[in-house]
Amino acid sequence: MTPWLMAGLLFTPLAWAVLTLFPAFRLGRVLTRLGILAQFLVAAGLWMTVAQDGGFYYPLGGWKAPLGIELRVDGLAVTFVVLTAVVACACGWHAGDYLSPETGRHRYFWPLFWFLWAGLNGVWLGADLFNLYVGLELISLCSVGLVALAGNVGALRAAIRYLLAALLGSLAYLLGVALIYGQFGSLSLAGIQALVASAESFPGAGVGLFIMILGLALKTALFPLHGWLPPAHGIAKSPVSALLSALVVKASFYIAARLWLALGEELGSFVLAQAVGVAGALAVILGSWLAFCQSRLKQVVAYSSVAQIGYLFLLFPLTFGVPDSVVQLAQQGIALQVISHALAKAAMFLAAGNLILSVGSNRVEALAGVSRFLPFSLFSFALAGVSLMGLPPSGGFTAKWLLLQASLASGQWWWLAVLLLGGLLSAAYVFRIYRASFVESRGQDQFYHPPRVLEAIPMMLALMSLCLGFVSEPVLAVMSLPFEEGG
Amino acid sequence: MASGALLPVFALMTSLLASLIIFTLPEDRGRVRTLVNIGAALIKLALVAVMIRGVAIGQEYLLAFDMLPGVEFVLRADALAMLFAGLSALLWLLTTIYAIGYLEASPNRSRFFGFFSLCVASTMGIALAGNLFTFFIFYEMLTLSTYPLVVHRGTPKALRAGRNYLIYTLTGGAVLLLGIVCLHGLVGDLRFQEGGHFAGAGPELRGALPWVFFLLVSGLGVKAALVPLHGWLPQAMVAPAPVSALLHAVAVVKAGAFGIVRVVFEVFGLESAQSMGLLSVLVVVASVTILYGSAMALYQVDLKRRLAFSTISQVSYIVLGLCLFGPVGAAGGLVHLVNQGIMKITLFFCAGNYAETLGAHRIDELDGAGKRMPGTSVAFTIAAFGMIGAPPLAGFITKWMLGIGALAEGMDWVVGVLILSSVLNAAYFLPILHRLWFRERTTPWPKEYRWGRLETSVWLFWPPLMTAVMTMAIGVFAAMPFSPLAWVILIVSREVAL
Amino acid sequence: MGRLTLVTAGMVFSGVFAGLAWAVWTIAEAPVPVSLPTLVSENLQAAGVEHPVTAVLLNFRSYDTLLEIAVLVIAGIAGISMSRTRSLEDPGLRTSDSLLYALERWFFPVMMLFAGYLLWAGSDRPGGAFQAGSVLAATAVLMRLGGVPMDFLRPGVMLRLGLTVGFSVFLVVALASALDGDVFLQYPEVITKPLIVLIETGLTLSIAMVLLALFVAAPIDPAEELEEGGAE
Amino acid sequence: MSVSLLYAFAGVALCAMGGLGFTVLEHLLRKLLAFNLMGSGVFLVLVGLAQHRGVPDPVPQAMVLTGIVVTIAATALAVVLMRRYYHLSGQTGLVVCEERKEPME
Repeated sequence: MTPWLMAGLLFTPLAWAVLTLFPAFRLGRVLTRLGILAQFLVAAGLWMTVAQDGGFYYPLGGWKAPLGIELRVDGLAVTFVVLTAVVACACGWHAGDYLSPETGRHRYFWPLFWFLWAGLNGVWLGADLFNLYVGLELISLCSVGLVALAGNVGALRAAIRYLLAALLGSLAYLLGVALIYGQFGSLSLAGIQALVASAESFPGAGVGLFIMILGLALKTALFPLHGWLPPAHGIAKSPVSALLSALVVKASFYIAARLWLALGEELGSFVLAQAVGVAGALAVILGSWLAFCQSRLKQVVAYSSVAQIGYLFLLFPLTFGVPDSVVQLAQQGIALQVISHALAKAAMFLAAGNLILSVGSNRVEALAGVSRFLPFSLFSFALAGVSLMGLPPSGGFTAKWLLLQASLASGQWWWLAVLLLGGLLSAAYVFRIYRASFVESRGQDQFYHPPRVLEAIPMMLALMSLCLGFVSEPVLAVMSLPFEEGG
Repeated sequence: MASGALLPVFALMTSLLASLIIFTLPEDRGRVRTLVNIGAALIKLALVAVMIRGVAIGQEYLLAFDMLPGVEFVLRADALAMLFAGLSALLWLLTTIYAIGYLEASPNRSRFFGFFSLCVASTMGIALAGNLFTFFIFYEMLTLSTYPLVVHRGTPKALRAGRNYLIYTLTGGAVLLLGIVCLHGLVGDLRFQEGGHFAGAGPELRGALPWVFFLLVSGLGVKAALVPLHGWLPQAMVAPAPVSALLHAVAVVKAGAFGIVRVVFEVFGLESAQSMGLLSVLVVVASVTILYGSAMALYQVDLKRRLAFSTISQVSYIVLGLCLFGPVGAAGGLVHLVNQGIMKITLFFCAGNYAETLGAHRIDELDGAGKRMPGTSVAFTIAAFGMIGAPPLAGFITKWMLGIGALAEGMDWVVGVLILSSVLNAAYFLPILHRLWFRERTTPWPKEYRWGRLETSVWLFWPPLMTAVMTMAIGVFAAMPFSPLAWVILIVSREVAL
Repeated sequence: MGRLTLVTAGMVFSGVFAGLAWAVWTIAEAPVPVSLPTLVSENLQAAGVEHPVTAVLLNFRSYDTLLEIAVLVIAGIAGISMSRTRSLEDPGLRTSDSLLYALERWFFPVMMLFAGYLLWAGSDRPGGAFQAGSVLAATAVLMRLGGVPMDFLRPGVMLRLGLTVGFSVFLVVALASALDGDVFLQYPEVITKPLIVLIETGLTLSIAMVLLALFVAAPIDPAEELEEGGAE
Repeated sequence: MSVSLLYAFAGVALCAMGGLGFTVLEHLLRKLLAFNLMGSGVFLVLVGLAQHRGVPDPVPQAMVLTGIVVTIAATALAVVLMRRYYHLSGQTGLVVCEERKEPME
């Protein structure tokens, strides 16, 4: 059963990428929807397998690490695989109705979409440093292609900026891989982790880890390396923005986090951990502030991503030199934050796209009086906002709670202020949009109701992020399943 | 015990579902909306009644599961919860009826009633929350669901008020969250428990606990409008009258006060809070708030603003009662939770009636309104006398209990505060009554509507009268079983008798 | 660009150089705990090809190569999504110089042959799909610049087929190995070599096609309105 | 110190130079060339550092091959995007006045 699931997971998106390259947009849509269903089942099946039997290593081609490439199939990885399935499913379905079939280049959305999915799955399961590099590049090129699909000058400029940043980040990562391979002669993360645990010190590899984290931070748009993100996410078509914000930036963060958790304790340093944390804190505060200042709806959401990404990097200080119980708390908090942000941000971008479609403008003031039409999308937007603000009962809240607990228990109380202040600032920009919709002004009869499907999808995502809080315990339980080493 | 676990959930769900149904209803389906609204309110009232009976005979309704590792979500119906739940279920019904009449011809009604029900669901959750974590969930939900009600009119003034409301309450929420997390870090997950948890707390805890207490109370104090955290409340008056009524009588302000009650009684415990010297600070804050609110009310010309400052003052009676160290004072404070709710909602209903029927918003526009609207004015008069503390009305019970409690614990100066406050109450209510009944109308009403036989719309006419009757009944029948006072004495006996 | 910025950047990158050089130096001093070359030569027998690099590329770490080809295909797709030219061949570039034309006619077969040799050599000495594909692509680029008619290459199904043929062959082999009951991407031992050659051939074609498509996709004509972005 | 190590140091130098060029140059094609320079530097480090003890190591060689393909794909895509961008806007750099008029998405 397991080989089938693995093959399905890796093979389906790649195969569908090839298949959907040939037909025109509409047939591509049908094919994609079939594929989405298949892929969803596979992801769910794998999740259940791991939930029952625990995690395992899967050697590709029968060659075990360090000679070959092994996939690490553990609770965290399958959780992210399922998350990807959910979000990609929603965005893909939404795109089918959102993108206009008449525009010729839109047909290329499908193959790029499927390649992106394949790359994401590869990254979640990757346990080989170089394989992760290839996966990252695959994701970056897909994302750039998707951003450029919007076709106008602004989109091209954003795409080029994005591409250059992504390439630089990947190259830095690869340089780190080169140093680490030179030091240990192995590419398998688990193998290196075992080697690092020996008593020696490895300053050269430490530099390697630093460069890798730097490169990945650039790809994740950690403040102050965030400049490329808002234009790219703001200008892309809404389903694309949703995919990018929800999943793509998480991929590079995921790699950084896995590296740090495996090697950080030995190769990292307190200063590095705190510095990354401070950058994250600045991202939270300045990102929220910038989001508040934007006049265009999707730019608000894009800057909000910069802010929310900041929270993720609190993982570094909260897992360095602290007791295992705190590491556990921080890990769980960050994982929940990733999941809830992915769901909420995807919902938000899709809803924002619908709203723009409805009022025919992307400016925040154009939303005046929209709430009287009771658009579902506004409601989805607000519900997703609850999660971003970290208010209960959303997943964002439980994540914040765990992080608060972790910072308190680690004695690094200064992160408490960041977490609480960040919540308030995000309330400022979310409510700014909400407030605009309550303004009563005259002459606002033009309102287009998008098709039901388009409205339902963000609503479902938003509800999921909202209810994540209630099921946090079981979700976390799967993530922390025992892992059979060398299985 | 399965049904026992589910009853609190049902009580929550009735208004939650009602809100979801209403959100999906188109604007013009007024009849269905009314049906759903009133039906849900009646069902909820019935459910709460069942639970009250059950709690009285010692049954326990409990639902608990882990939301996070080591953090529980708990819904639990105990005596204190039922006090608040009963109040909100009853007043929800009346306010809904009132609001249907009040908003009869205005736009955005689906939106309004949807959030209105959501707000009541949150209040129910606050009542039934079994630990601070759960309490916080509903506390923040309340903030979110009241915002759309405050800015409902969409005017710049309303939007500004809404912004300030959010700044205050969300900051308060953040402080509260910090307090809860600190407490969790110190002692782990704590369910609310009669008598509190820290009776035998060691010295290492005693160092940190006052800080936690400070965080919790200042977080809750924002909603309870303790001076100096009260700034949002008078501004929030721009909301439609039913919203103000709800905000002041049951939902927001009371949620804060109720939270303080929970923290003092069931987290810290009255005795340990007292022994750590936490309450003597709080009693000063409460007294200052009482006097400040009353004094400020004197200067307001807008009727609703005067009522708002009156609320600031009156809600602090509840806090004051807790801090009197003794069971009698505590009972006085708790019973005021109900009494103030019923009296204040009457006053707001009446204010809304004057505004809707006569177009009168300012106090000097009310000359001779007693003749034009005798029913409303009688209700207003009863409630105002209740507020002042005239026997045998509801307010008298509160002040009597508080006074006795203070004397019993040797805090004579509190009696002075009570008397001074009553004088001030009289000073700002009696001129209104004088205008209502003893002034002649010389000019036409600012904006008059006629409704046929009754002085105002049926929907608007009966709710204030009913609450006025309740104001009297609570006072007169204070000794009956299931009266608020009897119930409060039951609570206090469970809390303090240990 | 201000002088100050330049100086600052120069100093920063001198620092980067120093740091990296120091890291390289310390790493070079330390012993390597794992020796992959030994492992590779021990397992070369089972890999099906004699050349260790090809063995690593197409057997031990074949998943990398699969994704790498996917990256190429993606670049190709993203490229042609930008292109507006109707044909890969541009009549405006056709040469009328008979000498050049004659030279080209002699030159191309030689390059093709060279590409074929590189492909074949890949199994036991340096060479392989990528090298062969690049030579092929270079040939095609020369053909286009030289104006040799290439009507057979139109951006339609054929082009897309060309883009993906290598990737598809790779993928089908990978799936077939899974169908065989073994691990995903594991080749059956008997036919490992033919399979690898098959994959390499497909890859050569696709690599050449992608590179050519990307070369051609860059717009040359004056811009028309935006909505005409798609090929076809 | 072996020749391979010399390669590694040369790679480091290339990386630094490329990085400098990437940050200070405005013209997009120059940026791209700087990026390629950096890429070559990284590949040199990868190969040079891994086999400076004289043992030929096929793994980094294969990785570099893969890396080259990936880099070429990215470079080619970048060139396509840049030419298209130049085509539509007439600009060769990214730094223009940020306030721009665009259609709604």
